[in-house]
Amino acid sequence: MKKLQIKLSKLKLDTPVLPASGTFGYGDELIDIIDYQYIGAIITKTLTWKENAGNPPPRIWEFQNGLMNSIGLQNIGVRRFYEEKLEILRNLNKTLIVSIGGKNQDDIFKSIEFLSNKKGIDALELNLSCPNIETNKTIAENPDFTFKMLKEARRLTNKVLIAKLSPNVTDICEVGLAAEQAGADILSAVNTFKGLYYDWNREKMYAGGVSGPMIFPMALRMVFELYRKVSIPIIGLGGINSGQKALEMIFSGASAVGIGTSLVIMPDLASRVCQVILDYLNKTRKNFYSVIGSRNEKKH
Amino acid sequence: MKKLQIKLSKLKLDTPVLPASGTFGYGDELIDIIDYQYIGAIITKTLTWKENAGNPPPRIWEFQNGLMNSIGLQNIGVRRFYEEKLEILRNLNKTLIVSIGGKNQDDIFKSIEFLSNKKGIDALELNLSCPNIETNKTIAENPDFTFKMLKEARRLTNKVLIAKLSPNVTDICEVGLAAEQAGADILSAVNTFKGLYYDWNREKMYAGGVSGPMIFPMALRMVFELYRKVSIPIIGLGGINSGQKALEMIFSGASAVGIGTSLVIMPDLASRVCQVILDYLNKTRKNFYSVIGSRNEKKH
Amino acid sequence: MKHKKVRVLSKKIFNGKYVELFFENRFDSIPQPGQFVHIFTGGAFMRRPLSIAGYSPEKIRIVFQIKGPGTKKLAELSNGTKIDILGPLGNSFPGIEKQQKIYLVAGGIGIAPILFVADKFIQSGNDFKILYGARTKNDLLDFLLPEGNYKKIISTDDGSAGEKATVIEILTKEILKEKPDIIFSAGPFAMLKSLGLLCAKENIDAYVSLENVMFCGLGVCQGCVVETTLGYQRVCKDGPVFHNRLIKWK
Amino acid sequence: MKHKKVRVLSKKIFNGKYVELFFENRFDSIPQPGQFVHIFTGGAFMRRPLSIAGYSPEKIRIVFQIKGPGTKKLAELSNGTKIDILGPLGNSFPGIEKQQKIYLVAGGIGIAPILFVADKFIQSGNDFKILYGARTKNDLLDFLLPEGNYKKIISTDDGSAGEKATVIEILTKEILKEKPDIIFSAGPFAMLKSLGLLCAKENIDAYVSLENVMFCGLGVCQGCVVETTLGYQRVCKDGPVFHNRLIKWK
Ligand SMILES: Cc1cc2nc3c(=O)[nH]c(=O)nc-3n(C[C@H](O)[C@H](O)[C@H](O)COP(=O)(O)OP(=O)(O)OC[C@H]3O[C@@H](n4cnc5c(N)ncnc54)[C@H](O)[C@@H]3O)c2cc1C
Ligand SMILES: Cc1cc2nc3c(=O)[nH]c(=O)nc-3n(C[C@H](O)[C@H](O)[C@H](O)COP(=O)(O)OP(=O)(O)OC[C@H]3O[C@@H](n4cnc5c(N)ncnc54)[C@H](O)[C@@H]3O)c2cc1C
Ligand SMILES: Cc1cc2nc3c(=O)[nH]c(=O)nc-3n(C[C@H](O)[C@H](O)[C@H](O)COP(=O)(O)O)c2cc1C
Ligand SMILES: Cc1cc2nc3c(=O)[nH]c(=O)nc-3n(C[C@H](O)[C@H](O)[C@H](O)COP(=O)(O)O)c2cc1C
Ligand code: FES
Ligand code: FES
Repeated sequence: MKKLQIKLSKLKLDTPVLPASGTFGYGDELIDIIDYQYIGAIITKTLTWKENAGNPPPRIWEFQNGLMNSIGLQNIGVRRFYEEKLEILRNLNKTLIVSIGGKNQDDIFKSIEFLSNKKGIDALELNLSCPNIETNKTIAENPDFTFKMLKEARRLTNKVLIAKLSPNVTDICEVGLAAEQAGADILSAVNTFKGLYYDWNREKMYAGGVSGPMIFPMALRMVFELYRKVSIPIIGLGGINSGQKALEMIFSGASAVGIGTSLVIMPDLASRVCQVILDYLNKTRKNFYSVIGSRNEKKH
Repeated sequence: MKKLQIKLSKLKLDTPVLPASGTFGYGDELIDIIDYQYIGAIITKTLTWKENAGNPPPRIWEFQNGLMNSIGLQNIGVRRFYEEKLEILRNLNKTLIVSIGGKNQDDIFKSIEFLSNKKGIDALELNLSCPNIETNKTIAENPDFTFKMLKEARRLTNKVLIAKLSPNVTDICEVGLAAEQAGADILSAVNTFKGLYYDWNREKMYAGGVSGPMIFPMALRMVFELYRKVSIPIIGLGGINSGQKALEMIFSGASAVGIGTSLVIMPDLASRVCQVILDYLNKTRKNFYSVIGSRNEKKH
Repeated sequence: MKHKKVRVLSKKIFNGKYVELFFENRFDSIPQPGQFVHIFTGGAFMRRPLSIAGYSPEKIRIVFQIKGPGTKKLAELSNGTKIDILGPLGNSFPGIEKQQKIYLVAGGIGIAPILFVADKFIQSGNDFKILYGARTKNDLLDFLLPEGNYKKIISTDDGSAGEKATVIEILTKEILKEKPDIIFSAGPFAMLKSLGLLCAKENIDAYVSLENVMFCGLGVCQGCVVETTLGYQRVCKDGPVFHNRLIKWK
Repeated sequence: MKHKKVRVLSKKIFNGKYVELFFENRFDSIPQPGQFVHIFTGGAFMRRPLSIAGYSPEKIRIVFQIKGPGTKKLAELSNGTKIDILGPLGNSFPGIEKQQKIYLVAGGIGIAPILFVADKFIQSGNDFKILYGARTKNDLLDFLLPEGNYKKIISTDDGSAGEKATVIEILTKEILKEKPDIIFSAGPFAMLKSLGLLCAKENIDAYVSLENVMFCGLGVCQGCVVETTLGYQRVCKDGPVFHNRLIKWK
């Protein structure tokens, strides 16, 4: 396992395999489900400034090879998180990434400011791309908006800043570059795809975000494109459900991988992915860093 | 079957179930595979001005619930099509839609001009969105570009003009509206999603367009959004593999549906879809037109 | 760890539609009535939650209805196959005092968790009454109930066995005769709602086991919430057992 | 219509890896050696192409190796199950004159279409020689060849049956002895390539049955092309049988 300890920007990760925000609770709830030694860091669900009730149910719809969710960022808010959770998480002795989001920029900035001086938090991931909050364009769908958001965030905190990108864009590189130029340390790509589900019993359309194996080829492509254009490291995620797919993401240009949907369904996936990566490194006698982007090339 | 005869803009369709361009050859090859009475029209693969060799193989990659292709518009070109195929197609006595595309606008305009005065062609579908031809943005990824293309196409032909949109955009409505304003009669949504596949044997990444059931929730969402904004009819396609999914597309706002990938795999799907639509109309005592967009609402 | 691979030990199928299945007990803790397992069936993308319907140190019982792809695949498993489960998950029916008058009310396949409750009460020597309704004779699984000295009232929608009545109609009559202190119930949502409203009116404490589509089953995705007077609560973690007054029935 | 649902009639599995399966002949036309069926297996998203390995008015034979999810699922089918097929598809090996010296050269599971060719030649009274190579004894299916008065040379990579040689090595030797007029061949790409280059050099007409991933199998998607001197040609429609000189071997 030692061999998988890596640095991602300034973050020390026990392994390059991370859970994905929103599928790992506040970070401590899966202690008796997942062996935490195999995950690189803890990542919280997206927190908003104020406690948030989320969307009315139903919130989950199943497909043959993935699912759609419309949780609507239900969470206890940044303050309660600090008061009730941070201490517990700190004691887990893992790198801690806190995901931040919200309906308006001011709230996001308040959250960043509030968390900025709290010990035990190693990085803030800005969820720029949650498609469930606003019906129209989200921050991550617009490079200028993204630039401004990251610029101000950078001013407010010295913590490692991760910009989480949306796949629902014409050109993810534009947005990724904007985040990089504004001072983001790491990109996380991608969030869920906008989808729609028709419920024949309720006779109703439901909108939400699609995740799981069905989005993998699209996510892989986006990480591939990003890697060519940006210089900061990328956490690649979207549909990973095996060690092979994790490696493919890394070949494409990801410096670490995130697993959301499939880690929830198969809690031992993190350990299996670590094993596959280790085996690959041993077999090819390569070190982890040299594998990043090894089937791609920088174009700048 | 009479009940399913509809008008789509000025086109008379035997049923609202259409094949999708590129999966139906030049239109006559599946006579001993599919019962043509169940399809609403014939649609050709995308033709380019000059004969086109297409991309080097491999060209097809399989997923659990869909596939990726990178055919690269292999076709015999507009002239040979006219000389070798049009007569045969005319004799099939079905509405004929010819798909037009190419690497540059001038070639597309030449094709439109050439086909414009040919009898037996009822509509031209402009493939604005083929993601395999240009590595960078395609016409359908830019509303201005789309507007200009359609404007000129409109000037060149009186035939029914269908604009086929790409799903690889931040806001498909912008592009759809641009096409409408420039004079498109019908929108077709959507083409394939940009994807990437890693081949472990060849140790190579392949880029292509993803289709089949895995893209359905995203395609459904896009047709839903489009319907709210545009006034011209929409052919909804992307991942339809059952009568139920076809109906969902129609509920969302499609006036007709296209089936590509799944019709190839299950050649009797068109007849099954027709049957499901008929059963639904009979059971609910509705007429077809009243079902279009019935789980959606116009927002303009 | 609550994540286990366990062997199927035996299986019985009733009327081609209902399945009683035993698998190895490899749980780290003793399961309580009301708790469930979240099973990777292989037949569908997500896991499927199923109530624990009985327990011994050697084996765990589940009882389920074949509904869709997930339960269909489960029903096809042969003995010895390993299945991937998470459990025991969720809260459980509350403990009770000896003297209390208890009704167990089950509708349809809601009998599954109630079987386990009945086991427990027989073991602990509690007295109780079971009201159990199903559609038809062929949907009744009362032969799976433990032997004991309790009262049992069976009803079916079509009268093919027991009384021709819904279990709620039976409950209404029984309450008139003798008001229970507490009710434990499981069944379809519409039935639980009627029961919840009835018990609120009659001022009876009722605990209901709710169902919902579940993604994680572990409390981390917030996917399975129901509306309660405390806001949205997770069926998988805050439930599946809720006090009837907590639920906003609608 | 070439789209049929046909019943599986019988099935044999050899060494857990190879399958001979017969299904109802409901074809509209008489299949020719080299043609294939495109089968919806249920195990994978796309259909799977398999050569027709034999034909009678009542039944069609296929012979295949269990490789991945598609062929695995096919191998599990029980008699009476209906499978969804398209066929007969593709072109076929060309007709030949009686006096010609014919070699049939099969590598591995490439024996499948060759079985059908052999049947035909025995029926038509043509004389021929079969060269058939496989990895090991356990990969040899020569017992599926028809009885007849032809010459048969078996080889295996490990020498566990027949000569220890590749089928190309055997072919090279045989050509030295007696040059055939025409060769019909099927097998892995690398073998066909060697054969193609050899025959080009020796000026022998060879027809090879190529494989490729196929989506439609019907000639409409352009997905299965190979590079030829005529440009890209579709294996499913222009092939699967090609003259060796047509292919750009690389
Ligand atoms: C805590 C809990 C305990 C349960 N215990 C039992 C039990 O002991 N015995 C039993 O027969 N059933 C039980 N259920 C219901 C059981 O989970 C569903 O019948 C099963 O998930 C259906 O899956 P399927 O693939 O067979 O059918 P599907 O086709 O997926 O579903 C059939 C119907 O069940 C609903 N459903 C689908 N997934 C779920 C889900 N995850 N949770 C609830 N409903 C769902 C669907 O909306 C649909 O109406 C329980 C559910 C919960 C939440
Ligand atoms: C015209 C034709 C005739 C064939 N006849 C026979 C036959 O008679 N007997 C036999 O055993 N095999 C035959 N094959 C090969 C057979 O189609 C593949 O072995 C089968 O598709 C593998 O599917 P799978 O799901 O079991 O394995 P997969 O895991 O899908 O594939 C295993 C290997 O086969 C390759 N493959 C996958 N799909 C195809 C495809 N559609 N075409 C070709 N290769 C593919 C893959 O790239 C992989 O290397 C034929 C192929 C063609 C094109
Ligand atoms: C139930 C659910 C809830 C999610 N919630 C969040 C969230 O709160 N914040 C966020 O940035 N992403 C959220 N996501 C997106 C995931 O973090 C991830 O980007 C996406 O699901 C793609 O990865 P996957 O296919 O491995 O799940 C959520 C995903 C799911 C399935
Ligand atoms: C093999 C293949 C070839 C295609 N070729 C074309 C094409 O030439 N022109 C075009 O407009 N769309 C083409 N498409 C896209 C389809 O027409 C359709 O828009 C897309 O596949 C989504 O529908 P589906 O999921 O039903 O296949 C092609 C799709 C496939 C799978
Ligand atoms: S199913 Fe995830 S919180 Fe209940
Ligand atoms: S597989 Fe479609 S053309 Fe051959």
